[in-house]
Amino acid sequence: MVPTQYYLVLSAILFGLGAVAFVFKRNIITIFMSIELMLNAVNLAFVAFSQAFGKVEGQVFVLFVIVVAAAEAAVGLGIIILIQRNRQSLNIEKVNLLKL
Amino acid sequence: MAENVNQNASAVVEHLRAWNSKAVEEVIEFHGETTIVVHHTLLRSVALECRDALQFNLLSDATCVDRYPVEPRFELQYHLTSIPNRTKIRLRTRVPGDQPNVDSLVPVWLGAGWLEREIFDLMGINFNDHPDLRRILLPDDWKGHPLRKDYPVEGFRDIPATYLPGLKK
Amino acid sequence: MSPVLLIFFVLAGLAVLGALSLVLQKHPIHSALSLIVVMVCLAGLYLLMGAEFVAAVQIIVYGGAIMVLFIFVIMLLNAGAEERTDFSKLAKIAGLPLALALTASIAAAVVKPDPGVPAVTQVVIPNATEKISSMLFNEFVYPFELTSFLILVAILGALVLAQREKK
Amino acid sequence: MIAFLQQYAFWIITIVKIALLLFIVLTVNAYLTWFERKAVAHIQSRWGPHRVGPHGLLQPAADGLKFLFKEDVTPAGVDRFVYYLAPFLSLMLSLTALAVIPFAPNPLPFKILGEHVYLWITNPDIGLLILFAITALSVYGIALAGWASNSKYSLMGGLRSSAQMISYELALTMSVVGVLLMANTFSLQSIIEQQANAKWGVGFLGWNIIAWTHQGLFFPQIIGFICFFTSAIAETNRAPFDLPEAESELVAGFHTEYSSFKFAMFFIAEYTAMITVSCLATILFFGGWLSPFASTPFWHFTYYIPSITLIPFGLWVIYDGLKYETIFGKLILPAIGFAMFAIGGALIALPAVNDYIQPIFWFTAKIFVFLFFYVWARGTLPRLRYDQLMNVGWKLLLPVSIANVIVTAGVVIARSYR
Amino acid sequence: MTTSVETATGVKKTMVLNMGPQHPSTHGVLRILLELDGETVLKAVPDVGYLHTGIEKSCEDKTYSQATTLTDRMDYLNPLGNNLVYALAVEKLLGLEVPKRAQYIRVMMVELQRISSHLVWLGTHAIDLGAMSVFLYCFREREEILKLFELFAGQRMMTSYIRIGGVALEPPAGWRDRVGKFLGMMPSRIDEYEALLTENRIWMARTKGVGVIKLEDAIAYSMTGPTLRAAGLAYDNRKVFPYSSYEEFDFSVPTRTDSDCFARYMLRIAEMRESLKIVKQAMEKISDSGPIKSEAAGIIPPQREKMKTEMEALIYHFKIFTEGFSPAPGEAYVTIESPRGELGCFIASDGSAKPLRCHFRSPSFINLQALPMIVEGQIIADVVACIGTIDIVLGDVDR
Amino acid sequence: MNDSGLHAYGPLVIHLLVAATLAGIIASLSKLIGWRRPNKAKQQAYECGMEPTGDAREPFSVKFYLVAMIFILFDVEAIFLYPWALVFRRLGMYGFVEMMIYIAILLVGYFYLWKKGALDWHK
Repeated sequence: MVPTQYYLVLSAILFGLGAVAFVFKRNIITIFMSIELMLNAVNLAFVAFSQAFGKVEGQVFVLFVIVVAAAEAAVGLGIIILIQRNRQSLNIEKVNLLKL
Repeated sequence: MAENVNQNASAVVEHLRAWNSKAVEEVIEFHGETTIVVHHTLLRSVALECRDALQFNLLSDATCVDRYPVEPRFELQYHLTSIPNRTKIRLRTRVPGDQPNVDSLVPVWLGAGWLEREIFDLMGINFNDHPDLRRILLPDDWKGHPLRKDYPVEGFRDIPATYLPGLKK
Repeated sequence: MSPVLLIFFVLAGLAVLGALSLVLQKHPIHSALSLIVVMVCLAGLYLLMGAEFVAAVQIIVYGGAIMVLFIFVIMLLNAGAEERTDFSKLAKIAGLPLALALTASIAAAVVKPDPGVPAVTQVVIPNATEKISSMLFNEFVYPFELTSFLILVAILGALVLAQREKK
Repeated sequence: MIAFLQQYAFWIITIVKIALLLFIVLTVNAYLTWFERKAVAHIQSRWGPHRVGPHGLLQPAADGLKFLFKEDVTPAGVDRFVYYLAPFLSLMLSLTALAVIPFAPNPLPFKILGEHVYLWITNPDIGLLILFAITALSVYGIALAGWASNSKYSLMGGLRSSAQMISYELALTMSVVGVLLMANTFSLQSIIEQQANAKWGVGFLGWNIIAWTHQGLFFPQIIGFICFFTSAIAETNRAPFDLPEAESELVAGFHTEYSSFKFAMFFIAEYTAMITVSCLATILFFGGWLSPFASTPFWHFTYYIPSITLIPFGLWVIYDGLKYETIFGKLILPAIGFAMFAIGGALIALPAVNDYIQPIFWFTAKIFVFLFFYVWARGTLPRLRYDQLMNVGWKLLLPVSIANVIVTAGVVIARSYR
Repeated sequence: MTTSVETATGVKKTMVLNMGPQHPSTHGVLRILLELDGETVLKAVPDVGYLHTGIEKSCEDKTYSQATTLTDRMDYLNPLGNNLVYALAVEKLLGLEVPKRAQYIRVMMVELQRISSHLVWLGTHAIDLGAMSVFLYCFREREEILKLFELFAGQRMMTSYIRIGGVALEPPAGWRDRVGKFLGMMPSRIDEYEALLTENRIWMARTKGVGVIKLEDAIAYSMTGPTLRAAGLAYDNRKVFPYSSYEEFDFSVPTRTDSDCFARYMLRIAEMRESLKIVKQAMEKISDSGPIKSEAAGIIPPQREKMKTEMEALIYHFKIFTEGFSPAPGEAYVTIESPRGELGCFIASDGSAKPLRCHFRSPSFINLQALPMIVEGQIIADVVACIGTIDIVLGDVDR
Repeated sequence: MNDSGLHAYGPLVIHLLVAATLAGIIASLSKLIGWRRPNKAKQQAYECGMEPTGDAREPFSVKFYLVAMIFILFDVEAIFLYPWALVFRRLGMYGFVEMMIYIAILLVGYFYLWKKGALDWHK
């Protein structure tokens, strides 16, 4: 049996790496992907706790997180497409203005 | 049927003569075919008249004969068909070899587009107002116009070897 | 080391490698592939914990739908390799240390044995899938219905965004 | 040694089973190409392969060798890692999908190393979901192949087919919900077992396609099945939905730039997916390994159907082989024929074996019917246009399968209140 | 060629795609530059000439009878029709009358050729749209026609069977049985194709409303043949300007009004049935004996028997095959109805033994130039269907 | 994970590994055995015998994004349909009504998409 802490440490590492990617990556799509990575890390913690306490609420919550992530991806990538169309670039440095 | 064609053709000649006395330079009858020779500056207006007043709605063919060394050396031939009247005539115009320019008939029949490109490609006659006058059968960088009589049948020996993209250095 | 623990370490290692690769890869497609590796590894970990249903959903929705959309968008926009621009000063000065500090603090908090956490080992929930289902359609019925609204709104939003492009 | 074997018996047996399954599946794949070429050829009034071996039976081997010795061209400008990853992913995932298919209900009648040996690699409670998860991932093989090749035809083919696959995946998952509503389980084995409801001595009335259970008539899943199988054909990129490789427009679609065995890998993946999908259709709608006849004394003679098919066919093969022109054919074909004849005879002589073979026979027979459908469609139908294909998926199959879910749910509810 | 397709707007959203020359469904070596927005064709620029063999130039260096063999090679699905139009043009130039028996044989052969050409068209068009079986069925029947050609001419494809002044050979023994057998088999085979395609939902979806060419556009682009007739105009050279005794045959000119790919498909099917009728009538009209070449000393090679007995015959034979013959100066333009439309031959003579100019009006070439008009705005899969139903033969386009 | 879980998913993982090895062997086999004599023309990307014009990885139609986006959203619906089907009998009428409301809301979105032409591939 794997101790719950192991999962939590893994979750923390993944979250941290997601945060690092979020800060360091220049490409909006990759930045968006690092958000997904962080969400995944959180999901892992949810499931780990759910299994640790023997209750399935955590897993139900994970389902909702996944649904929200799906909706977020759909809209977010739509925005990214628009950004690319308007600025001809996906570099976050070049898209830091609020107006065109 | 063959006689019918001729009768209508003579009516065409009559009409064209009545429309513009200078339009018809010469009428040639040969084996039941009527050739109306027009001056190359009048070609487009005659063609328009043929299409609109005489119902020659189908441009069957357009080609060119090189009568080198006779001048004017080029003879453009337009074969017109009137589908409603079941008539065929041939419009001919002579184009000098030093300045082979003639008005394009694309504004009259859209179908003339590629036929005239072909003539341009193989005979080297320029068509004014042609929307897309490029070589069609030969490569863009081909030199000369092969259907001219002064172009040897075997071609020139130094064919540029540029048509194999993979081998191009 | 028990086989379960071994599997855990293999999967966890792969997941961390994938996440690292997400950070280090220059081309977005490679980053996306790394993320898919992470997700599949996480699904494996869910299986390892006994959360079968969540594992399947993780792969079907995250791996099979969301990441496909990412790959599509990368292909559509022809996003090339990342340009190496200078980091903004804020990121350089504050970003990395903050991110590392965050990771470290979470990890430290987790590793430190806390008497508040009653069970540190995993328990097996029998019939987990059915329990999740029942719970989803009984206790969580309102959130469940709300998700449909969320999706509806997302449909409208994405459509508006995509249609605007046409003009 | 023995002790070690017995301790890890489960795992050893599993590995052997996997090796056997993959071997069988790859062989079946090879002969599926042979069968397809033969069947399509006969539809088109020609012979098909007939040079390599008797009736072209060695053609698959020749093809394989040819693929192996072909020049392995890697175009310039490809993304090498992804370019190699794509066929690998395709093949790996399509082979993995077979792991959750149960092929027969009972373990082998004898124990090996003290373990019961079941005819499946694994049979998890959420088998169906696992299968869908694997299918969901297989879209990457094609999308990445198209992208990595750095060719416009490949990219278009890749994008087209990935869009096609995800569109039809939706209809595919939705059309199965009707079955799930009646079965209330994700386990493939349980889904089959719930269909064992013979009515008036006719077994197939209980199958989900008719859905005549002990509670009475449920909503027959005919519509669900049609949606499922249509989507399945599209999902496996087969005619008339073979747009990704529509050679008349996109030359070879996403695998235009692939040569030698990398190309063959896509091919094997496609054929394996065909087999998987046929298995799934059989399990979900046609009672899996269940015989279409009830197990009453009256229907006992149906136990001899395997023998009845094998013996005459074996005799015919012997006869056909003896008049074959080459020595090779004169030897091989009668040998195959004799083997069939012998198996047929053995099944009559050994009732225990015959009993055991029944579910496998029916399962295989049903799969074969679906595979024949695939081939038949390819020989008969023109190809849809891409927009028409998307319309069929989104505007026809999706709403119809949702309606099927609603109606089935309604019928199930109505039954439970009666 | 460096044909450039400019992008529609300044922002580059489109993709330029080479379709052809090495493409499975451009029916040879046609190249089309497509500018695509997704799957939609914004602009199409056909590029031909990859099969240009300079036949017209070569003709100018051959005697009149030598050039016959060159015409076979233009439209390789209609060599007999090319022979016929060339022979008719030279005969017109010479003022030569062809015996009726030869004329009927010509009609029969050309109509068989039309069926075989339509079969190739149907097969390739069907395989373009994914119906693989129809392709093989069509080629199975075409094989029978090619066998008939071999029977008549000793050659399957490049027959050069129709010569100036008549046909090359006496019909072989037993030809009536063979042709009769073919005629008996063919109608049911056409039914077979129709059973596979006409009512097929997918086939209809792929062809109905696709590639519409309006009548006025078709005439403006000089399109002829099935394309024009599918737009509703019964313009057929066999009826309008009859040649080779077509006026004696009883057949109808099928027309359709939808002018889409499906209409053109239905039209060609109907034309095959009409051609069968013509072949049948021709068979009845061809007498068992009679001249197959006109008698014209110095122009038509004399019969073998005469060469062995008459001095003049031998001299004429020698002269015809060394010097050729010299028609009077003048021009002749003849059009016939080839399977693809109006096939014309223009010959200018300057009184020498070789033509001054020999030009062929090839229907494929002229019909193809309307392709951009048809496909722009359609999607890429329809381009294939449109190329298919225009029925081009690149040998004919490029000559 | 308990022992039965290991027995359920262990073989799956082994199968995955074996399949991966097999695919890897096949891929490397062709690399080892197949001969290669590359030249410039051969390595060119296929474009019907012409030199490719422009880059193949060019921006593409946004329609593909729309399809993938709609797919995600309906995939989520399907994901909820599955657990629902699992416990449907126990939920009874309550579950039926619940899911009908859910489906109805999504169908609104579906018909909106249809009406707006998002499902028309070619307008």
